[in-house]
Order: sequence, then C-alpha cells, then structure tokens
Amino acid sequence: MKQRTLREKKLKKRIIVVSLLALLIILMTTFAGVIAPNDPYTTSASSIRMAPGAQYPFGTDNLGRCVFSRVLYGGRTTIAATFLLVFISFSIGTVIGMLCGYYGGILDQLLMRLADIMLAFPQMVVAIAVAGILNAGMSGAMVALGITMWVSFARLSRSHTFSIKKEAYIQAAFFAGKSDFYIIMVHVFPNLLAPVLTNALTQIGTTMIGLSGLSFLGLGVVPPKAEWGSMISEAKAYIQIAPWAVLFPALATIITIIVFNYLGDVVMDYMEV
Amino acid sequence: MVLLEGKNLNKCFNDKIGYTNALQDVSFTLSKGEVLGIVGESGSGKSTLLRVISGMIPPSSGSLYFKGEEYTGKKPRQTGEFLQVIFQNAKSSFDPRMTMEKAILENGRGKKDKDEILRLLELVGLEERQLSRRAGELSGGQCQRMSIARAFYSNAEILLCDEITSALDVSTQARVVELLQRLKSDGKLSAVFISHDIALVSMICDRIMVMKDGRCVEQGSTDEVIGNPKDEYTRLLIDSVKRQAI
Amino acid sequence: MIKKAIKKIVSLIVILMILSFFVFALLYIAPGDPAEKRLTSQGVAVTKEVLDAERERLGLLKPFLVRYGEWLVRVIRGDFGVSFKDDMPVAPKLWAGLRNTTILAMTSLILSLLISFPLAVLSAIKKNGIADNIIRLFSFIGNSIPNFLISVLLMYFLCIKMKLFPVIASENLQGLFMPVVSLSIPMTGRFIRQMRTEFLIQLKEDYVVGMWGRGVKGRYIVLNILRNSIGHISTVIALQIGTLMGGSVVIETIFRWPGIGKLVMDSITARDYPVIMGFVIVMGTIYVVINQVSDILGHLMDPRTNI
Amino acid sequence: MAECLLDIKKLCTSYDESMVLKEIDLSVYKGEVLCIVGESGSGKSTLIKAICEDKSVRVNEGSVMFKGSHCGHKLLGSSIGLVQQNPEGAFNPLRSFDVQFAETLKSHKREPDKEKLAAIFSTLGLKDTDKLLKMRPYELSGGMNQRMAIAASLLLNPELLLCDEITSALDVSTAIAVVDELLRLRREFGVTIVFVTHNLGIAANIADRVAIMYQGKIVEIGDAKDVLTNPKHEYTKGLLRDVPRLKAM
Repeated sequence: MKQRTLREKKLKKRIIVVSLLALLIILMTTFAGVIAPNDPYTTSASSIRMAPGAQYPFGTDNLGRCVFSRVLYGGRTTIAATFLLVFISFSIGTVIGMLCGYYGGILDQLLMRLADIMLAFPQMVVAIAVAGILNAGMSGAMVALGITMWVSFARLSRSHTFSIKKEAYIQAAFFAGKSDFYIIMVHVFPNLLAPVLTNALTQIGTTMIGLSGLSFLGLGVVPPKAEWGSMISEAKAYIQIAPWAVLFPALATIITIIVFNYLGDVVMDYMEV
Repeated sequence: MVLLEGKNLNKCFNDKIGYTNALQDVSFTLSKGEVLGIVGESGSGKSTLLRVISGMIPPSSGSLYFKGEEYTGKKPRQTGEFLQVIFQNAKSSFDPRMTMEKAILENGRGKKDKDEILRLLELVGLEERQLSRRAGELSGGQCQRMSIARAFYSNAEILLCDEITSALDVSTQARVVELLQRLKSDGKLSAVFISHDIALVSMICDRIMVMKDGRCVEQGSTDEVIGNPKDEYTRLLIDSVKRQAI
Repeated sequence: MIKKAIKKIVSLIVILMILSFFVFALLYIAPGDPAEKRLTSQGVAVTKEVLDAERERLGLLKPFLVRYGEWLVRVIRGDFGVSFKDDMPVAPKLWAGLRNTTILAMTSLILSLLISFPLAVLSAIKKNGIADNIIRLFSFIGNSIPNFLISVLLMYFLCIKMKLFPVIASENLQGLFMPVVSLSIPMTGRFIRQMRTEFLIQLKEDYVVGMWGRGVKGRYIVLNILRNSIGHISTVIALQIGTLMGGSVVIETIFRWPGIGKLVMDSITARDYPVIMGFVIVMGTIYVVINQVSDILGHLMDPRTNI
Repeated sequence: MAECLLDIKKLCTSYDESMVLKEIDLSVYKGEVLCIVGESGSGKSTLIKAICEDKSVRVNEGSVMFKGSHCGHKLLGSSIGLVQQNPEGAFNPLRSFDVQFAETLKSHKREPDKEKLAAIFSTLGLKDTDKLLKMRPYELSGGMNQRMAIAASLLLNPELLLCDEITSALDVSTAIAVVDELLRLRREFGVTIVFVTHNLGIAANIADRVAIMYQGKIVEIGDAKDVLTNPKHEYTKGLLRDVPRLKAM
C-alpha cells in the first residue's frame, strides 16, 4: 500500500496549502474594513486616476476612489454572494435529490422532468433574461444562476442515492426495522455527503465566473457598490490612461477563481485515490 | 414444528425486456433446527424465491406462513422480527462508515446487551477487538461471520443465506461452512441456504430443493436427492459435480 | 427506434412550450409598465387617458392566458412583435444578429475543437507525463479565467500596448481575431479537461486490455477509444454551446460585434422586452434542439444507453 | 520430454507494490495443458501478467523465455494468445466482431484464413458464424462472448494459449462445456494451454499437470493425478480438504 499512501500524503499536503490560501483570501475580504487604507466609496476630485503609490497602493479609479480598498470590499461581495448561492443551491438540490432518489415514484419522475427542462436552457441565457427583465441587482443575478444550479446538485445527489440504496446495508437496516427517516439520516446522507460536497467545491469557481460576468454586463451588482465584475466594466472605458484600475481587480478575480478551482480539483483527486 | 411455509408461490416481472415468469408455483416448508438448501444455476429463480420469502418483494400469488400465521405481503421491517437475510457481498452488508459494534446494536431493535454481543462473537469465531473495526478493515470471511452474529443478535429464528460463500476463497468458505455445521448441530440454526454449488449444499442442508427456470423440479431429503435423483436436470447437476470431483 | 424518435420530438415540443411560458411569465412580472415605457421613450406626455389608450392598443388589458396564446401563435409564425425602441419588427433584427453571432460562435467552436481534441488525446495517452502536466496546467488556467477578463486583458496587451489589432471588431479576419480568441480560450480549457477524463475512462475499460492481449496495434486501440467516446463528447460539445451563447453576449458587448448578444444587451438597457423575449426563445430553441440531437447521436453510438 | 515452450527462471516481481512473486521456476512443454491453481492473492494472475510483460508488473529478477528468446508483449497475438476472465472484456462492446477480428489480423499483417476460422468456430460449437460475426458483443451471453474471445486469440494460431480464470464468470455447465472445447482445440491444433483458476474441480477436469501457488510461490507441481490425489505440501492438502464434496450416502 506504499505507493497509494504516498500519493495520498502528497495530495493531503496540497489540500492543506490550497485551503489555507483560500482561507487567506476569505479573511482578507471579510476584514476589508480593517485592512483597507481608505473608504471604497469616497470619491475625491483631486486624486482622479492616480498611479499606484504610497497612499493608494493600487492607484485610484475614474472617480478618485482607492482601487485597493474597492478590490477588498468587492472581493467580499463576490465571494459572499458566491458562497451563499452555492450553499443554498447545494442544500436545496442535495435534499430534494436525495428524497427523490430514496422514495422514487412520481416525486422522482417530477424532479427528472423538471431537471430536464431546467437544464435544457443555457444557464447564462436564462441568467441574462431573468437579471435583465427583473433588474434586481445582485439578488436577481443570484436567482438567475441559482435556478439552474440547484438542479445539477439534485441530479448528482439523486444518482448517488440510487447507488447507495442498492447496497446491502440499506436492506439490512430495513430488516432491523429502522424507519425511512433513520435510514436516510444515518446511512444515506453521510455516505452521500462526501461526493456531493466535492462537486460543490468545483462549482464555486464556475459560480464566481458567472456572477462577475453578470455584474460586468451591469446585470448583477450596480455601481457604486464595489464588485470585481462591475469595477472592471467601469474601468475598461479608460483602460489606456488608468490600466491599474482594470488590471488589479482582474488579477484578484483570476487568483481567487484559480485557488478555488484548484481546491476543487485536488479534493476530487483525493476522493478518487 | 414447522417454522416457515410457502404455498404455490408465483412471481412475474414485466419490465423493459418483457414478461418474465421468475417463480412458478413453488411450495416449501422449513422446520425448527432444519437447514433447507435451494440449488440452481443463475436465472433459476432461487434468488427471487429468497427475496419473496424475506418480504423484500411481494409474491404475485401464493402465501407465506410463519408458525402457521400468514405474513404474505409483509415488508422487511415486519419480517425482520422473525427472519434475517445474510447477503452474498459481505463487505457491502455493513455501512462503510459504521463500526461493527454499532452495526450489531442497530439490529437489536433497541436491545443494548454487550455480553450477548461478546458471546455471539465467540460463537462465530471472532474477537472483541474486531468490534471497533469498520467493514473496510475486515476480510470477506470475517465480515460474513460478523453478519451472522448480527443476525443472531436480533433474536430472529430463521436465517436466509443468499449465496453467502460464493464470493469467498475455498479455504475461507470451508471455515464458514464448518461454522454453519456447528451451529446446526447445536440446534441453534434454522435456515434456508441458497447456492449454485450442489456439493456445498449437500454438506450443510438436511433437505434440498432443485430449481430450474423458476420451477422446483425436485425436493426431498439430501440423501434422497443426491442418492437417487428423480429429475433429469438434477442428475445433470450431480454428474457435472461428480465429473469435477477430485 | 421510431418510438424513441417520436418520444424525443414530443419532449422537444414540451420543453419549448415551457420555455416560452417561462419567458412570457417573466415578462408579466417584470417591473414597470410597457405602455408607459413606450410613451416615455417616444417622448409623449404621460396622462391617464393617453396611458389607457396605449394599453388598449397594445392589448395589455386582455387576460394573461389570452395574451400568451396570441403571442405564442405569432412567435410560431416567426413574428416576435415590434420593438419598443423604434417600432420596427423584431424578427429581422434577431435573424441579422443571429447570423453574425453564428459566424463568431462557429469560428471559436471549431478553433477550440481543433486545438483541444488532439491535446486531450495526447494528454490522456501520455497520462502524468510532462506533456500531460503542461496541457492540464494551461487548460486549468484557461478554464479559470472568465471570458470577459480575457477579452479585457487581450485588448489591453494586444490592441493598446502592441497595437496589433483594432479594438472594434470588424467582419474581416483581423477584426474577428480578438473576440474569437476570447471565446475560445475558456472553451478550449473546458474541452480538454472533459475530453481527457472521458478518454481516461475508456482507457481503463476491459476491452483495451483484451485488444492489447491480442497484440492489436496502438493506433487501432486509439481508434476504438475515440469511437466509443463520440457519444459522450457530443454531449460535452452540446453543453459547451450553452456556455458559448452566454459568452458571446459578453464578448459582443465588449468588442461591439453586431451579434444577437449585443442586440439583447442594448435592448436590456432600453427595457425593450420583445427583443429580450425573442433572444431567449431563439437561443433556447437552438440549444434545446442541439441537446436533443446530441442525445440521439449518443444513443446511436451506444445503443445500451436509454434515452 | 516434449520441446520446452516457455521457461521461467527465478522470477521475482512486484505489482502495484502489493503482490510479490518469489523466485518462480516453471517450464511449459509443447502440447501440454498446465493448470495453475491458487486462491486470490496467491499471485497466479500476476504471473500471467509478468509473462505478457504487462506494464503494471515490475520484474526485479529472473527471466521469462519463450522458445529461447525473450518473451514479451510483442509475441502477444502471434505466438502467445491471451484470454481474460471478463467475457465482455475481450472486445469493444460497441463494434461488430468481424471488424475487430480484421483489426487483429491487420495488426499482425496476416490475411484472414477462412477455413481455419471455420474450423475453430466449429470446435467451439459456434454455428452460423457469418451471422455471429456481424453481431456486437453486448448482444451475446457471457459464454458466447468467451468463446468468441478464445476464437479471436486462436486466429493467428499461436503456439501457447494463456487462459486467466476464463471460466470463473460462467455458469458451471457452460464452464464445463468451454473446458471440453479447449481440450478439443488442443487435440486438433496442438496448441499448448496454461490455464489459471481457483477452482480445483475445473483443474481436475482439464489439466495434464498442476502447479499449486500460495503467497507468490509455487508450493507444489506435478501430474494432475498425483498432486490432486496424494498431495505432498501442507497447503495443497488443506486446499483439497476444503473443496466441497458431494455428501457420501
């Protein structure tokens, strides 16, 4: 078993490193208030489009606001919204998928038809339509992405529940006279959690791309609220004269997405070992 | 005294591949302390029969009695009070995350009796330290013994064994067979033993039923069935085993 | 087989019906009053009488289902109603936009497939080799950068810094380069990752060992693997087209490419609902049809999968 | 003694860091049926993999020679045929047999030999071969698939046929039939067979000689009758005792 445990140790080390990185990003953005040198919303006519310097580490944008502070506060919005959205879709999807997988029958058929319909629409097109027509800011964007996301979680948890239900220990629990509720709570859910959680991790990166994309189009967060997508969208107009106002939020987005995507990848490799 | 009885059991499935008659008019009886063997190749209906007797699936027609009282159509939750099933895949009959002790306690319908568990472990030839193990840390043979202990802990009177040794090595299988023979001789075992290996069945069972295409082609005491088989298919089964005899 | 085809067509129609109902319902609960929007956007003073007349003319007073029925019948005949902004019929705008988007989308799709397919095969066969690690690194990064970011960064470095390409996309090769690359990079990343996984699954199948045991040459084994993967890969491509649709909206807005994506973005800012509805229906229909076709292809390739 | 086809000397291997073969010495003679018997984990399948130069097996020491030259993957198909345990594992389940048979032939630059194929098919009891060749593996039963796999490995008339647990996935009656057909193939085509199994009953039926393997070592080897009726090694004795026997009347 030497080779396998070696690979396992290596993967475990990577998971710890990456999750520390992810935690660092989360902490930096949640404590933006403490870290940020300036207030992200106060504009100052005198320091419009200043290059990065002592007072403004990432320079200032078109309205003289400190890009560094806005990146920190923006991070908080994006990451909080992403985690909230993934968490809600994950919980709803997993529970519904598990119940349909366990009980089957019309409930299950209903979910399958609903899932086929929901997944039949391209996610971004639906998001654009919903966010565009409802025009409800970040919550609109979250609803738009959430509609199709919970369904993919439901389908995954349903297929895992099916394979768990076929296992002999579930039959043994029936013979032990256990109730459906007991079997679901004690046997189905714990064995279901690991694979579904791993999938949720991989969804974080994709959701972040979706949310910042919508904000970039002006369908998610609307200025002046600080959010990476909308900051980049705002700053791209005068990219030639103040490139830092675009590059720093862009860098922040890419790094965060890479860290969370890599975390999802490594955890998935670890689960397969 | 007749513990378990089945009368004119039929079962037909109609799914994608059409209308299949898995069980056709099968009847049997099982008395206390007796082991009934059910032999047949794959597709003979022996597993379907076990799933019907255990209540996992309802019969299309026919009836089932426990100590004279009818229990046809009852689900495993109720039949689990008087019968327990031991599955072919020993490892997957335990929740991979659960220790053996918790798995056994789960089958006690609320009973919490550590001494009885230790006594059962000794009965099936396992040690107390294995109680804290999980299924992944035990061998196939050990898991199968543990599931026999778990079955007895529920103080159900009948064991239904579904090909419980086919996934095991010859030597491990021999040890499990010896265990069953010992339990039978102590009068502690009334069971239905299902297998495709007629030689194995002849070593454990008092009576044998031979199944072919959902029908019971022959039924009788082990000596009668092995000694002078009446049905031509039974003869074929016995000859193919004799040809392989060493 | 015919039974399966009919079942497919029926589910196709059902999904499209629900799509249209979803869009219409969405419009119904949208904030703001369309009649008022039309008047203000045409600069007419909004008084009670004028408002009521306008509502009457637009038929807004009829019950919801009747309006939905009428609208649906018109849509089936290809008439998506009239744009709020300039009272011009919406349909021709949509088709013109669609033509441009198709040029952009197809070019980037084909480009991505041409790059990702060989790389995925190479990295699956040379698993954990240097080539595999490099390919996986690039596809991972490509997959982690949103396409609007790529376009902004490309625009900065290629157009502004090195002045290689025009910022505004035009229909020649030069102008098309930037939007196509922005769309292709994330798509290539995703294709490589998903195709590589599918090839690895096939490589682990028993029949590969079986053929190896008969001394079958490598190229035949690879051919068999590719043949078995077509079904799954067609699903991957069909799903990617969905993301591509979303992506083209963003890219067309950035590079001013006159596709259906830019059209819908402009109509969103102008609250021009008929165009938005037209966009969702057209794109939804295309996507649903593509997915059903890929399901059928998948079934043809592997009859054991049930539809 | 007939000509020695396969000669394995002091073979020590490790396989995915778990199973290790410890100094295996084994010779296989032309025309014989050598049966290798062992329980799971005894290393019998690893030995087959080592003979075929399977990448997952690392040979630390010793040699595997086939008719004097180094035995390895390149001989597979032409001089050595290999049949595996999973009947559905020999062919690509989605493509018809004729295309896959042709692929095997083209890989060895051989022209299809119609009569030879017909002879093999009839020995295996396979009728209306043209219809069969047009079908796809997932349409056939386990027994039929296994027979097609045997036919495919005999296509290029190899001198040695390696069978790795080929009857374990089959019903008892089908297994016996396949064993009879293999013996007929040996008689008609003179092919040497190395048959790996955990089932002593099957071994008794097919083997001229039997080698008993336990924890990576050959603990006993000899004529089938001697080894199976009066074994010398303790492990073999235990194994024979454990085989379920029809209850004496």
